[in-house]
Amino acid sequence: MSNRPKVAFYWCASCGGCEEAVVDLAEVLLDVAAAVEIVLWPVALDFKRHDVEAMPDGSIDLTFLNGAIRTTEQEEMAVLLRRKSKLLVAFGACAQLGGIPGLANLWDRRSIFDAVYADAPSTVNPEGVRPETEFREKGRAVELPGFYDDVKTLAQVVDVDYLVPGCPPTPALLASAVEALLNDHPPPRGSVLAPDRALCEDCPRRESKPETLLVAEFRRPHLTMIEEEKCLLSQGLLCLGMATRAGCGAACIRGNMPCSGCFGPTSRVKDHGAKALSAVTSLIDSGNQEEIDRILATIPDPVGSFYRYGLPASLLRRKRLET
Amino acid sequence: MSEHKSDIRTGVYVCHCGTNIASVVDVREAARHAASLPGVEISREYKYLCSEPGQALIRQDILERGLNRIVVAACSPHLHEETFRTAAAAAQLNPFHVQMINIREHNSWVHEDKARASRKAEKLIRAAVRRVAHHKPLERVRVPINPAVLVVGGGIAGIHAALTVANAGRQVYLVEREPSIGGHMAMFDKTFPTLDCAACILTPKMSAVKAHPNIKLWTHSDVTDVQGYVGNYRVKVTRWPRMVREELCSGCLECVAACVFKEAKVPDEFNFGLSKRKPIYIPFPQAVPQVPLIDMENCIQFRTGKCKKACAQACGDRKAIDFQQGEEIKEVDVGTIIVATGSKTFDAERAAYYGYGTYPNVYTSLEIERLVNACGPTAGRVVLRNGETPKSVAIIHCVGSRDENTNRWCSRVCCMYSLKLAHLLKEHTGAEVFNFYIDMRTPGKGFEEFYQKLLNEGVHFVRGRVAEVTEWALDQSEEGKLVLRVEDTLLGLVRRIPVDMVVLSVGMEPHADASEVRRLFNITCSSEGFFLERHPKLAPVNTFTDGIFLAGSCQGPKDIPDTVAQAGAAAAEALALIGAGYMEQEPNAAYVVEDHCSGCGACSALCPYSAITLDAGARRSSIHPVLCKGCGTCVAACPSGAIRQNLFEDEQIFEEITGVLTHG
Amino acid sequence: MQALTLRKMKFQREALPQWVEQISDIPGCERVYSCIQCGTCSGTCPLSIYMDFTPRRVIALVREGFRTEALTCQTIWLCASCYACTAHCPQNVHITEVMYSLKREAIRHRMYPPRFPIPVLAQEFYKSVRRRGRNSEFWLVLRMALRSNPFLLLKMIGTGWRLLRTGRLSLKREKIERIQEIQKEFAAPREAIS
Amino acid sequence: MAEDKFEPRIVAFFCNWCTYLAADLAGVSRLKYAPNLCVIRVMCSGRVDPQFILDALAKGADGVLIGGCHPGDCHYQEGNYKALRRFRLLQRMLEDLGIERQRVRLEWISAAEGSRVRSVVNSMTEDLRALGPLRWNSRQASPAGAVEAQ
Amino acid sequence: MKADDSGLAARGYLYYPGCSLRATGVAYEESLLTLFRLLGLPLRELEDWNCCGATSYMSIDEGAAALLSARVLSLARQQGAEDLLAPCSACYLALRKTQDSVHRYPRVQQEVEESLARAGLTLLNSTRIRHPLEVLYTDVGLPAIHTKTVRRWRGGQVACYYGCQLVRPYEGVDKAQNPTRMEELLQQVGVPVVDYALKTKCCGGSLTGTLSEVGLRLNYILLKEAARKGAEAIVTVCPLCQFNLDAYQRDIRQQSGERFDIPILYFTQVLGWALGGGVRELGLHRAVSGRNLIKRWFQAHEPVEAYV
Repeated sequence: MSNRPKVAFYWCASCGGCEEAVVDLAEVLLDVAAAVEIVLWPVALDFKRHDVEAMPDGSIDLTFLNGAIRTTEQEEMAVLLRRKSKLLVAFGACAQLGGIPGLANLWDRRSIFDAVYADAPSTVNPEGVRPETEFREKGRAVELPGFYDDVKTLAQVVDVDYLVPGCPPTPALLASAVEALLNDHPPPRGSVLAPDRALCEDCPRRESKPETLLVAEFRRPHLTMIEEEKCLLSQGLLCLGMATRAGCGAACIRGNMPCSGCFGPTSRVKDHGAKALSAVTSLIDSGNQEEIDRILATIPDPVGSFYRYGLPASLLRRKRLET
Repeated sequence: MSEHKSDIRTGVYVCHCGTNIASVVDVREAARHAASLPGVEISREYKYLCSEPGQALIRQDILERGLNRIVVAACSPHLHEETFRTAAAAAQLNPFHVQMINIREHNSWVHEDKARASRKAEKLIRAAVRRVAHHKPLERVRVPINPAVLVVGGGIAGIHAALTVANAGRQVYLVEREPSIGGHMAMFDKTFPTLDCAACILTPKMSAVKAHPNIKLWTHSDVTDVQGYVGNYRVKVTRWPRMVREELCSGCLECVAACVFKEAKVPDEFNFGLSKRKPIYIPFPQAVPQVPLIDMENCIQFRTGKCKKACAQACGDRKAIDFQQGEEIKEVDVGTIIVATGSKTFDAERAAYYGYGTYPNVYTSLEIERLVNACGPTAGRVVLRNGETPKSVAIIHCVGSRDENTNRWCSRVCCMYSLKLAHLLKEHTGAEVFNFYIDMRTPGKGFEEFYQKLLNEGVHFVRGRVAEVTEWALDQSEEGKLVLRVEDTLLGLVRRIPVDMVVLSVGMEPHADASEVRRLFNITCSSEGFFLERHPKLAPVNTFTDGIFLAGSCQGPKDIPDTVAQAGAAAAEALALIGAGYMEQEPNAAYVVEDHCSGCGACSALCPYSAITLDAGARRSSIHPVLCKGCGTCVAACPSGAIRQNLFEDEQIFEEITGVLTHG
Repeated sequence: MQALTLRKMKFQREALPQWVEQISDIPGCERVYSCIQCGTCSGTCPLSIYMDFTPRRVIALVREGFRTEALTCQTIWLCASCYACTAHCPQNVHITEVMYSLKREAIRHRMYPPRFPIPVLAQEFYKSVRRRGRNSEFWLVLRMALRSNPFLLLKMIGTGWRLLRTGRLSLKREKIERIQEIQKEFAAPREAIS
Repeated sequence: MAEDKFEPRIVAFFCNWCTYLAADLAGVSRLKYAPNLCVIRVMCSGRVDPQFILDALAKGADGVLIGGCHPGDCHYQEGNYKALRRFRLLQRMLEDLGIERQRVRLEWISAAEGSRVRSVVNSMTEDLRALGPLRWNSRQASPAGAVEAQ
Repeated sequence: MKADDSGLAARGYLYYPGCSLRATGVAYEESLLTLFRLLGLPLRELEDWNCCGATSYMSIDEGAAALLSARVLSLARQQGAEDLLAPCSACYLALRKTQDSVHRYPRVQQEVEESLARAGLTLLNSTRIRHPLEVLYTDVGLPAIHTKTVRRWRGGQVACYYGCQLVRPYEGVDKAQNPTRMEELLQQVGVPVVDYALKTKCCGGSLTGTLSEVGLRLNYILLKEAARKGAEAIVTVCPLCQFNLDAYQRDIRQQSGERFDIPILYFTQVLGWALGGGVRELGLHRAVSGRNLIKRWFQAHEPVEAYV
């Protein structure tokens, strides 16, 4: 057997974009592939759960797990891989913060099932079939994973050694992560493998930002002629760059779109959305309540705007469950 | 960064405050609970922690048990935080490793359920213990104190404060809204209880102000802007034009004599219209400065532009009269400010049932002060509007005081000045004088004796609040008189008493613009609208804004002795700061952790003191430690958690939240 | 002229503090405790000069819990509820309301002089309205007089005649149509009256 | 500590210059009010970071009360306005997360309004009693929400 | 607001006479209806109204008094009134007081609502309780009164007397201290008024009947002071005041030994006359005292143009 470090990739509740990021390593991928031995990668190669179970504990040097935890099966795999791996990396926004799937925390299992298996206009389900965790026919039993009320981050179910932010993480970030983690002096455990400053730091438009920035109205990208080169916030666009960790190279801004916060907060911030909200509202140019409310009304969906990627990782984690 | 958990050695001290706390909160249990908390080395309860032995106890524990954190559960930090910080410092512990929590004002005094109050105390202690672990050693910032002092208001309070400071060799700027200093006291004839002549004791002080090399006197002026902070205030004073140039005027008053108005026609403000003045005038003979002014409503020159300007001619080549004079803005830097803006008297027309404004012979006490005044409108002759001498006078106390429908408070001076007026009126007219009082309040040196004197002068004292004053006559004896209907509560009988003259002893109330003035100086008002002192007993002339002090009746109704005493105290406070040369500021400023800042600038717009500067090049913000007043608004706003605040670090507050919410 | 030997002294055992609390609990009577005994009420009251205790003293009796004096004095019956005292009171004591509550209690416990016309009038008024929904002045006065002091009628004849002549004395007994509504309203158990 | 009847837990952030003093005044005047709130002192209502509010709710507070100076009276000129701006949006967001308006209140209470402290605390306590417990920490976002069972 | 303002006319007022205006105070009702007719303001009578509860009622059972007023308020709302016109001071006060305590004391509100419910009624506490004086002053307005005047005043000086319960404790109609609206209205039609210090002193209400010595004395004082001020008549706003001052002048003479024969008018009579009402339709013939003077003052004479 080779003594190349054993690396695993696994996905839970995710869109596959993070897998794309791996593939996007392109020729770099070949070097990586050469440098490491990939022992698990369901997207690309066929592995079964028992293959993993067969591995001795701690035999995987490095596991990149992307996607959030939403089913029992995903939680079991997370636990299993944790046991098998020396280092477990939460890879991408979903694993780190809950990601887009995390917005499901605005509902609960029942309402989601109602929507999917009954209410959705596209649903044809005369028998009103619902997913069941156990299904027996002719004495044979099939088990399906259980479905949680909550979407959780990886760190909410197992200990995580490192986190790589991004939706998806940039190939560059992945490459540097692999390199950083496999060399002799890895960064302190628990660190997020990206700069610990806000995106404004790297923003190509920062010079255009006015000395004191005040906003009298928030505008939505698809309804706005967005000026190139000009600070997006100063154009009234809800850009979360000032509250969001740098490391993406300001990709969205270069694409003339405001930052929506997929890299999550800096290490000092407990709740990305709350801080973003606090900062954004500080820019409102009014002292009178009606005026303030008028301006705030131009932010259509606070939760969706400030917690787009991080609801499960936020202090409240979800919408209140009816008790 | 706070030390590693294991190095935290906290001492918790629970105060009984006699029975103030102990009678409601189970202090023993609280201390026992504290002992069980992580990092707590020792916890004690003690009768009076603020007492010397109490502090000694803490100092001793620090030294002997190597405590490095102190939690004191007692009264409001506004009261004793300083005490315990000093105690800690005396034992070589950084004073800011002390956290105080309030289980008296916020707990034992406001809760009745002892069990729950005790549990609440434990929660608060838990919170403080967790918090204090994250405290860091801090240094106080020293702010230099500009030795110049601004005194606002030229009544007896302002005059005395100004002179005291000036005599200590410090520069004073004295600003008075009216054309002359002197305030209400200048209107009085005599002062109680000694009956010495007000003018004789006030006038010398007024001229002293004018003459004093260290006092810059600006009358007919308003403070229109105040910027800065303790030790370094920048003040704008607007000097309204009096149309007579102060620096050129010799005070000869030829202009007044020469005015084309041969006899005075304009109601005289200083005498409440009891006499008339000319359009160019000085408010009263002893006015300081002795400089006339022109009132533009009535001056022909200003109304028609066609006056032969006799005044200007009379002034001759001094050319003091200047019809073009405009307002003038003075800007001065001072270190401390004494607010002595005084109060006004209650508007008697609000008490319609006493007929002031309806019946000509109903007067306010201030009008009577002028009538009995030797240099008043009648040269001291007390006469009714029709020129006759009153044979009977009624003095009604508590008009606009102790009344839910107008002002609820006791104005403190009315009883005594009513006695004084009773004496003077009797002396001047020999009239039969009735005093109508609810309670006779004579708490002061020589006051009760004065009351005795009046009793023996045969003045009537009827205990009862007059219900109404009317001209309604039941029979001949009442025809043409003002008739009072009142219950003599001591006789338990209702009486009708006809008199020639009624005097309303009006109370004191805040100036109409008190709330604007308060905002100007960033100080607080009590619910009545008087300015609020920092502490009613321990800091009676301080405000919640450092370097701004209160004197006189702007802080509450006061007589002359108390006013002067308070003015002296305010001056002393100002001089104390100046003497020290600097003031130590609470080290609660916000600061930017450079490496964490991305220069997003979210903070810049927030700072009311423009203490935040964004270095665009370096892409970092920074905060000026002295300009920052420590409100923490920018801290709450900083989206990347790069701004922190001493004494109110995020961790510290999160720990408090956890503390008050964890069960047990 | 009272006997020279009449002994006047209030013993604290006669005071009923809990009664004061009951009174102060009645809507409008909250502020009895705030009275500063200034006498404005008595001074402004047009009837105080006929009262045995001035209104101020009645409030004092109430504050001190001397129930018997407060309920048996004539003052409460002389009060014509003109609200002058209430409007003038510097402490916002609603004296008129206090008087009302004392009258009510006095009537409930029959603590007024027998055949004393004022409470009688009140009761007759009350009855007729309960029965008919309106009151008819003529019949009201008639019954009042009969029940208290028939001689009153003699006094009234003159006036009565003049009113009759000017068509101001209606002998009609007014009644509303849906009297049952009022009776239903009063269905709930209330403290019994007369 | 188990309570027979539900007693809401209120975390309060009072500004040092107005509301904290008002609470001191309430004490000095011996006004009695519900012992349901614990006050955390901040220099200005502007210091109240929305994170504090969320953290308190997440850790089991049934309500959060923020006390500041009246508009125009802020010791720091307009910190209370900044607080207001944050608060208005936060309140909307909390409603979207199923947290009723009455649970998070911003009140202007000047140093002279001791009695207002009493009335606000009492009324808020009543409101929360009516609303019932929030108990975010125990019920919400439980480590593993139960599995669908038919 | 002008009287002929269609909106006002259209809205109209629901009118609650109260017991007195159907007996001793009938002249008040007559003159009121006439005056409003002349102003073009329809008055609709509250159907099946009941007694307001009034003064002597409250001294038995305040709760019950409240219930009576509550029924009136409830009917008023049912019958679609925003404004309920209560000319009698006692009624006015009783209704205001009920409204006030329902709104101020939850327990009162509860009792009232429950009791009404038993009678199948609901309390809608939003009805505005109005007095003619206030309506004329604020809704109609002085100018309107002035322009609608068709008769010059031939009479002498009068004293305006408000009595007690209309201005106290609620200040809705006029200020409690020295009210002046009646004077202002009368001056619009050229009636000279004297300054009358006792304008809000109490007439003793029902005391004239129960403790006549006292009641008469109070009214004696009122008459005497008015006369002393040179008033030849007293103008009132309340049926009870009018009754006491008018009906007892002979008894007062017996008691005081001073003779009075002073007309006691309703302000609605004086205004109604100025606007062209007739003697009988204003109930002027119902006066007990000062009948001769009334005859002299109120005789038809040359119309309008002469005036203004």
